[in-house]
Amino acid sequence: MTTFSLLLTTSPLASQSFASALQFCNAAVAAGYQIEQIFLYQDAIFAASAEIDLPADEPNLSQLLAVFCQQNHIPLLYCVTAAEKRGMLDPGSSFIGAGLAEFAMRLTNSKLVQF
Amino acid sequence: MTTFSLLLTTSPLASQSFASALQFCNAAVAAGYQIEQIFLYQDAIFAASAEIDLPADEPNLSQLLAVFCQQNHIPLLYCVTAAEKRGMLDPGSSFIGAGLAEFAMRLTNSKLVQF
Amino acid sequence: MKLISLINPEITIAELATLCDKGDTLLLRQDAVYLARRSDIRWPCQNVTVLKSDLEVRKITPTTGISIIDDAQWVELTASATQVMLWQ
Amino acid sequence: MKLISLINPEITIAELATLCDKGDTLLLRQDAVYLARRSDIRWPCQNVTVLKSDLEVRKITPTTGISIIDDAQWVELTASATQVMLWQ
Amino acid sequence: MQHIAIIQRQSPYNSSGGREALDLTLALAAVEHQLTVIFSGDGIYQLLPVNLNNDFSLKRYQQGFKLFGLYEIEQLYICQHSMQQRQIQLKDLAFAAQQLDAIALQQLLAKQQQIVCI
Amino acid sequence: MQHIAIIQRQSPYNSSGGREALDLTLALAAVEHQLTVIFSGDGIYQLLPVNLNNDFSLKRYQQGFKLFGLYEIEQLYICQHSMQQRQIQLKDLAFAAQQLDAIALQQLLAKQQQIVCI
Repeated sequence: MTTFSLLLTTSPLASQSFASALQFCNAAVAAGYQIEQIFLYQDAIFAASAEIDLPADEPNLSQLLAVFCQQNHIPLLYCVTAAEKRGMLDPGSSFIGAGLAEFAMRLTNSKLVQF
Repeated sequence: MTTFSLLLTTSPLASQSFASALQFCNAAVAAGYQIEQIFLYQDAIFAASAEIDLPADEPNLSQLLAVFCQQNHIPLLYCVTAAEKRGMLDPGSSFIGAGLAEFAMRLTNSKLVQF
Repeated sequence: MKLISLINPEITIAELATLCDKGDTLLLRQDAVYLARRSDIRWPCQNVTVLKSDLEVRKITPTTGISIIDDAQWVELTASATQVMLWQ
Repeated sequence: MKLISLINPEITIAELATLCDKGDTLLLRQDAVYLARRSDIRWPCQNVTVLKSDLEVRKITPTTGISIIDDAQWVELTASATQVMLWQ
Repeated sequence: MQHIAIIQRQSPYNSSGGREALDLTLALAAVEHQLTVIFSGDGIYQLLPVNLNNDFSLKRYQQGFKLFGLYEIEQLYICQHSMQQRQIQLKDLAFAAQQLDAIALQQLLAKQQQIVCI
Repeated sequence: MQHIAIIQRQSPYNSSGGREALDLTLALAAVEHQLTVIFSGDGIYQLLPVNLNNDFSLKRYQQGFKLFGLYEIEQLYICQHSMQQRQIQLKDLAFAAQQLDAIALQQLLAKQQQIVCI
């Protein structure tokens, strides 16, 4: 059965991409598929800090995604190189810093879906 | 003589906008113009945190802009509402958090240039 | 069969056409579902589908020839496609 | 005279044309200077200018009819325009 | 007090542009600037209906357009060319604004002191 | 090991896309994936010359294209349609790649296992 890798590249506030990725993951897990990784690249890395400090009335897609990944044991990774270029320090959230090499290796046995 | 207000909306890494704004400011100040404010809105607010922690080999436009504003006594403001929506806490940099109302009031006697 | 997702209503069909086969499937999602209203677009693929939830939140009725799929079908299409591509 | 800056080479001239007068000035800056190479674009304004520093870093020679301005002239144009607008 | 035009060019959920341009519009109107809002290009999709009853995890910020009256923002326009190109008619819109052709839009912009394009 | 195509669609300095797509390409090649890079749309502007001698405060990352050989990335292509539309000829490019028409591009993509579009 297919295993998916997800790649996100836009910031959680910018667009519907985080919501769509979560929607896809829910349906994929419900249908019995495995998810190898969710990898945040480019501006998507800002989700790692957005998880922590959003106002209460703001939809917190970063947090929803983090909770989903925790419950389903899915590695939720953000690219440390992309984060460095943006001056984002490890915010100590449930997102895990990883290199592009880790993304590349995890890709090997999975099918990439870009959001 | 005209006084300018500058509005930036994209993140410093995303595009050439910070570099262009700085280039415009340099030429404007050299020609004797006043700059009322530089206001960072939408993803441009990420400059406030990027100023501090970029790798040494990365062009630091946020810092260059901050130094320029300090030397020329130009208010360098970032929108606190836009920052909150993105989960960015005050990074304690030389960028000053301000509301959209402050931008709106400072606009009154100046000419807006968007970057 | 490539599965190509469109998420933006900006029309770049001419460029997209260079990259897609007649037999590929286009999936309109997110704000690209606004394109499902239009009858004047000459899609470069035979199969054009649109995601149900994205249609519903925007209260759109797709034009004839565009089929509607739900989340489960989206996952199946993705799993069965030979390549998956996001057009952005 | 409105001063309208283009910073992106994406062609949205038809939409831009609805917002700009013949007498306005278009300024090509940043990656929009790539458009200065092209002779096939029908600009919606009579005055089309391009920023010298952005041309030089991209090693571009503009087509005839497009004038080159430096930073000081950019500031003067901005100060003298009745409206300043960024097309993005 | 200045005459300021905000040009809304982004579709509603492909960027934060639409929502943050609205915030900006209201904030500028609140300090007595005279606002004009122009929906152009994919920005006109912001005026189409949004379903309030189903599951959707982004803010349906278009509800905020109802605040225009409260802020005395009455100059609301749509680019006719953009409407035609997208096969959208006035009756399709959930939030009404006046359609203008290119000449009327140019005249409108000529009356402004500031223009913001998002 | 997989066959992966990266489609470069952004102009060089209007977004971080070009630069970060390059980083991604090299990282994927470093762990033995077979990379194909396709420049399409405004992405072909990345292949035009950059002046290394004047003042410019962004990274001229296009120098990194020279690393393709080192990483054994030899499948470098340009969309012919995009070139023609932008009046760009092969002799204008600072970095060479092979022009392909629509049919050849489609055949190329059909051979891939993964496609990333930035």
